[in-house]
Amino acid sequence: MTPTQQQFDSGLGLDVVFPTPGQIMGQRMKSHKGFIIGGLMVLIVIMVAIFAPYIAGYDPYHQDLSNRMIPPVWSEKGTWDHPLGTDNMGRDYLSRLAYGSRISLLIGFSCMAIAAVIGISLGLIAGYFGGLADYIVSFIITVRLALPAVLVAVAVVALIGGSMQVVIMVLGCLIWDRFAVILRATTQQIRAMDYVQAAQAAGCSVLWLMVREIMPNLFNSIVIVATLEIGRAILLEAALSFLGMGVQPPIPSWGLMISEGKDLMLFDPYLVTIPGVALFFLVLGMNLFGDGLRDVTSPEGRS
Amino acid sequence: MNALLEVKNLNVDLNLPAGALHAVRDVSFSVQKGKTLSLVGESGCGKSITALAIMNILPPSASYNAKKMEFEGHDLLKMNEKKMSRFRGAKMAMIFQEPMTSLDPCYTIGDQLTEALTEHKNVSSKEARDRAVFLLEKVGITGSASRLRQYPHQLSGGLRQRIMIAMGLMCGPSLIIADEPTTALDVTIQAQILRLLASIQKEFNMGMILITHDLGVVARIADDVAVMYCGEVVETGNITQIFNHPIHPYTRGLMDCIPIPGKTKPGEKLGSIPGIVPAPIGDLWGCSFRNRCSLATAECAARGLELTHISDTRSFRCVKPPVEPEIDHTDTTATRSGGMI
Amino acid sequence: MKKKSIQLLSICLFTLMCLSCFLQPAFAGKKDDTLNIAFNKELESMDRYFNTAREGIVLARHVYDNLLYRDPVTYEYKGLLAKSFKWNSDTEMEIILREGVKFHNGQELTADDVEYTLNFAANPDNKVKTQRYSDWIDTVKKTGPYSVKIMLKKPFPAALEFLSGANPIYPKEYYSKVGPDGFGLNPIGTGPYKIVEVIPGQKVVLVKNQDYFKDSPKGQPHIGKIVWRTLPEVNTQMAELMTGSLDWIWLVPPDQAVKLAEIPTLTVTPAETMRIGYIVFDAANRSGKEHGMDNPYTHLKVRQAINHAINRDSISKNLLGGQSRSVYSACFPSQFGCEQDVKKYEYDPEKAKKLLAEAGFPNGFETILYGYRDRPLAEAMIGDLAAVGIKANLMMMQYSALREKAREGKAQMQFLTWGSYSINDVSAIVSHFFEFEADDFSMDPMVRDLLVEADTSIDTPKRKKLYSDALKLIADQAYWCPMFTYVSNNCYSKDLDFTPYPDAVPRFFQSKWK
Amino acid sequence: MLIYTLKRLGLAIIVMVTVSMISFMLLRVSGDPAISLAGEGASSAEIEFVREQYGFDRPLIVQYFEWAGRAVQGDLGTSPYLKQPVAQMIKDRMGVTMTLGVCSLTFALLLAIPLGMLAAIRPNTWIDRLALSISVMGQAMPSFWFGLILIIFFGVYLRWLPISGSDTWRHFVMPTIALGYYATPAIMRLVRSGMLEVLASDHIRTARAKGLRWPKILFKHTLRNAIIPVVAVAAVQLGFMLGGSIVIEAIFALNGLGNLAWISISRSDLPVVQAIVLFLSVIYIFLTFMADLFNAFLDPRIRSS
Repeated sequence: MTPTQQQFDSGLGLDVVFPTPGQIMGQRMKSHKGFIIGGLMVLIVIMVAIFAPYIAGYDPYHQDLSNRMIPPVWSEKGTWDHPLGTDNMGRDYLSRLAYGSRISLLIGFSCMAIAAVIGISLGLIAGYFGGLADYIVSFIITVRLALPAVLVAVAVVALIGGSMQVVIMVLGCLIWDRFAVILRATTQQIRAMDYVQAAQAAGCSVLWLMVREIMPNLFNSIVIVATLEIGRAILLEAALSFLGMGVQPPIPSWGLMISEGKDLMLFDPYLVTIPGVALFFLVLGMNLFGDGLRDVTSPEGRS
Repeated sequence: MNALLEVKNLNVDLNLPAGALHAVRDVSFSVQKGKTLSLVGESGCGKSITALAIMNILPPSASYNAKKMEFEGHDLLKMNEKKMSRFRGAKMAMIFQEPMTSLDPCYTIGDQLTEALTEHKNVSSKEARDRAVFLLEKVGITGSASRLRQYPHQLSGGLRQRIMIAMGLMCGPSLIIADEPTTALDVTIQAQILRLLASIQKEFNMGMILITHDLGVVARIADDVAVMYCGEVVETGNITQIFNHPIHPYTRGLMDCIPIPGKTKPGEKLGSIPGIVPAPIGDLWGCSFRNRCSLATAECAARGLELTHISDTRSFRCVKPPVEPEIDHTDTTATRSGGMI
Repeated sequence: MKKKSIQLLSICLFTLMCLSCFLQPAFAGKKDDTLNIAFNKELESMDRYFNTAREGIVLARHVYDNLLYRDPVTYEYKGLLAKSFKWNSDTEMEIILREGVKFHNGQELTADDVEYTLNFAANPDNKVKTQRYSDWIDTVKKTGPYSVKIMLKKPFPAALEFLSGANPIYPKEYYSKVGPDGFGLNPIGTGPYKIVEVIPGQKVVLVKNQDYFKDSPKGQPHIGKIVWRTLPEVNTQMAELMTGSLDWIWLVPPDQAVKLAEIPTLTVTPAETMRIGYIVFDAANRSGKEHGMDNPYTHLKVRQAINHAINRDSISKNLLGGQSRSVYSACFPSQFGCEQDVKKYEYDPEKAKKLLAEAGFPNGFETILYGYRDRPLAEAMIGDLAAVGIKANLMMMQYSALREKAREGKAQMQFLTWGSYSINDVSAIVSHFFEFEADDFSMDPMVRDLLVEADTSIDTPKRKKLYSDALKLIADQAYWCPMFTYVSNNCYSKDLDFTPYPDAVPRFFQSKWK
Repeated sequence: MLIYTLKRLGLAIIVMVTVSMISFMLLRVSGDPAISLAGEGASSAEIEFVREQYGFDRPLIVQYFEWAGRAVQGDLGTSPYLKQPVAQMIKDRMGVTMTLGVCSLTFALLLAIPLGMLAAIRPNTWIDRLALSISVMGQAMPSFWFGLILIIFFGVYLRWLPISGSDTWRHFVMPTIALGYYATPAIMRLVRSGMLEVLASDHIRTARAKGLRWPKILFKHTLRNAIIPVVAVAAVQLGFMLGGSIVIEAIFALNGLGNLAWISISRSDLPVVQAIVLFLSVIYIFLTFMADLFNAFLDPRIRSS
């Protein structure tokens, strides 16, 4: 009796369905702990930011000088109606922390966005056209890197005063260098690939080539640099606030909370450690997520 | 007749995102001293993985087991990493396919050549350099003393492959594994390298495993042949038996693909094997060639298909071989068949 | 392989060696008669005439001597370098110098030095930074080896104060040779302490002046050596104080001072300073319509409303602590002529809202409060203003940038402070801000006339009456919102016997080890 | 090599000129120096007097070329506050900042390279994540916060290390850790990805086939190839550190350029800030130039091209 076709074919591994690249990435994502932990941490902060009004029992700007400097609940003089205690103006620290997450995320993402726009365009132009354009862009990058970022930021903010928009603009224009450098290198690589030259040979316009052929491939490095730059932007804002040039009070940015608590740090460390830990948690999350993203989306999987 | 290297029922699994790939299944062969065994098969049939398994330098994601793996009386299975590393390079050497990337770009040729010797045999660097110069001349590189100070990127592909060969011979190994040594080179250099390999093997009376997918190369310098298909050895035998009396349908199919000067008339259509090689993932049984074999029957799908041995070097893995296995035990030192070279 | 292990071994040895040699930091203070003190601002030039910072004033008191000396407790003027001084007329003062007073380089003080130094200070071409302390001097003439005459341009009652608070005497020959820059690097004076080592921006070392003249009202220096360090970060200062490598610091925030007081080895004495904090309004409408709406501060009721809205007691008690007290008149209470019986605006948010409504701002208005220091205090004010409907956001800037903006008329409401340079005379504060100068934001002719007349009258009771009328007018018109006095928390080692004074000039030459 | 060096030198000079021009304009515009120079409570007449006396009323371009002219001969002007020639001030304080920068970079390298190697040997295991977290902590914590915590712990609590000042080498230990830790993640990540790539390359397989033992393969072949990109990043990081040491020098009262820059900015002491910015950019350009040369030395492929 002739074997049924199904019997005949089975046992040869022919029926094995190979996972699509999307599935592979999904599998890697599930297995890449760093990616998951990082993503979770960032998600937590975003949740805190969204639900800030519910988490915070009080209005973060309301001052009450009579009960100021109440330590957090875990120290002996702490009370439960101010779980994380109050700052030196008597404002509830938990509410400021919750609303502070909004500010920090806002600063992080908007600075990154500005930096991305500048960095990517320069990177693309330099990478794609090469020659003179490349020379000019590299010159701009070198000049930008040669200018000490903190000094320039402090000088400019001293000029216009430290409002939120000013800080975002200044930081945005100071941290685009990584975008430009990495994008330029990746564009050059992709520019030399055969399929781009093939598309060029097929008569596609330069813009088409850039948007359709090169940009999608850059997405991977853009996202990775973006996540790492967000962390860097938030930290730079904290440093600016520490030097008194950052966001102006009474806005509850984490960096400003640390710099306000700085003078009282020796005896009331909670004023600095709580926002410090929050900042650390967010930036660590960003970095783990960014690294995870690079490993997960990188072609050879690098596992 | 004790074989230089004897491998019995070697299995190697690579775990990939899609599942465990059984790259090598139930592979057995042996290499005689002074003889060349050629592992031949399409790319992806597991021949390179087998070589890496012998040297135990498989990638971390691979795991392997075997009933027997003996080399000059030492059981390779029981060797820990420390002992094994003393074997590698000293007793068995390996030459790789891609000469352009197989040398460390940051160090001079001299440094990379003498490195292994000083490591294994505690020889002074002066002696090591002399041996390197001697071997470079032996592999046909002119002005070898000055070559030692050069860097890999300053040399051509052919030169680098010769250096790889010299590197393999530094410690005077008794077994050389050449993993497709000429695939990346153009034809003219290919012939020189093969001739060089054969002469060196004869001169130092070493055993050699030549891994290739090019039957022309096999015919030229191999003594015994093991044909592999989809991770399994489907036929073994000496050169004349395989070329003149192929038994397994896959081997016969291979033979139809190559034009034999004198036999095939110009314009005659060459044979080809339909279908694709299956992916050996998951539970596998029966003959893995059955979906492409024109003579396939139900029994081919039966489990427990083993290698049938006619003699200790001649065997095939087929339920109903299309042709009677020749009985005459011709001399194992097969004569070269005519104008192949 | 052998080479690798040797390297590893040497690294471990090295780290072990480092850890083992951690010995206790050299214990300073009483043990080796060295007083380690720290300030957070870098010492500018050590030449008193080219220095406006508080640190410079303090150093000057230790290294140089002035002609006169004001007793910090009784506020009475005594002769320091001068043996005696008397007014020949409204515009001429005669001074007899003490004899046998030596400079640090051994040279004896004579009338030539006094004549040279004061003429140098009074001469505008020398671009002396403390011009305001010596522009009242016309010329100084030597009338004998140890006597000089000082001619005034016009009658100037605060002359004694300026001769005791500033204008130290330099050695004529040395100063004319090295000039201000050279002198600034290694100064020579007659003071109780000599400078022996200077590392710019880091530390200055002073040692006791062995042959300081005996009958000086400053008294003889006791502590042998003073190491004067610059530590910008207050936490670092407190940490060094706690570990004993510092013996004295000041300007410690109130909350921290309370905690430092709990440490057995330290004493903390909060001392009120002459600096007061106040809000000034653009009553003279120098800013005009720039901000899209007309300037609210031209309305008296708005200024009065803000005076009612600010909770002076809460800020003074909670945020400044110590002897800080609320202030209702535009001067420091102890200053001569500082009238306390002026219109008091007690803390009453409801009344503030009513006044705002009457002024035409029923639901308040949006504005900017400019400030250059004490961010927590500014935030407290913003909170109080918000409570009455005035949405003020804070713009903190550098002092120089803020003053420039204010002078261009762009700052309608500013939180400023003024220490009157520790001069115990109302002319050092009110006259500076209400005589149509660059910093005058009320431009009230009546106030100005009263003050100009008061500044130049020698008759003390009349002068007091004039100042009092001016201050009453300022309070009625609410040109300012005076709020509180500042406190300086001096924290120092228990072994040190140190007494702070309201003029915020620490006198280390009086302190000694217990 | 010579043309390459000359070309780089030309570029460097143009960059320096541009940087000095930008910072000159930026600083002049960011606050009227005359007012801050005249001191507190100066009358408007005094300020006018200072303005023309220091020549601040002339157009910016003229001021710039005058300054540049003098700067080329090494005269960077004198600081109106400290009455010292700026060049001298920088020379005095340069030592502290350079020492701090070099020590911090060494600390970062000593921490990052082993961590990177560890992470590369055991990718995606808990070791990899631990190494990554340790190094990322350096970037996640604000350096001033980390500095103050070091002070409290080592300075006040354990009293092992002196807290401030820059007299002995022990004064530099905490600042070095505080500043160096910030640069660790960038270097560590580069070493990790570099090592992973090289470990998967063919010549490492050849090395294993030659029977070399693991430590030799790791340090000699793998690290040597993976370290090349790290050199360039290290140079850039050192440049950032010199600029970013303001905060650290403020906390640890190190009398370096960062501290001087911060004080000068707060009182608009423009000649000093201008000189420091120029100095830092010169150092940065010099460092990147040295990094390229060192790279050429490290990677034979570049050396001979």
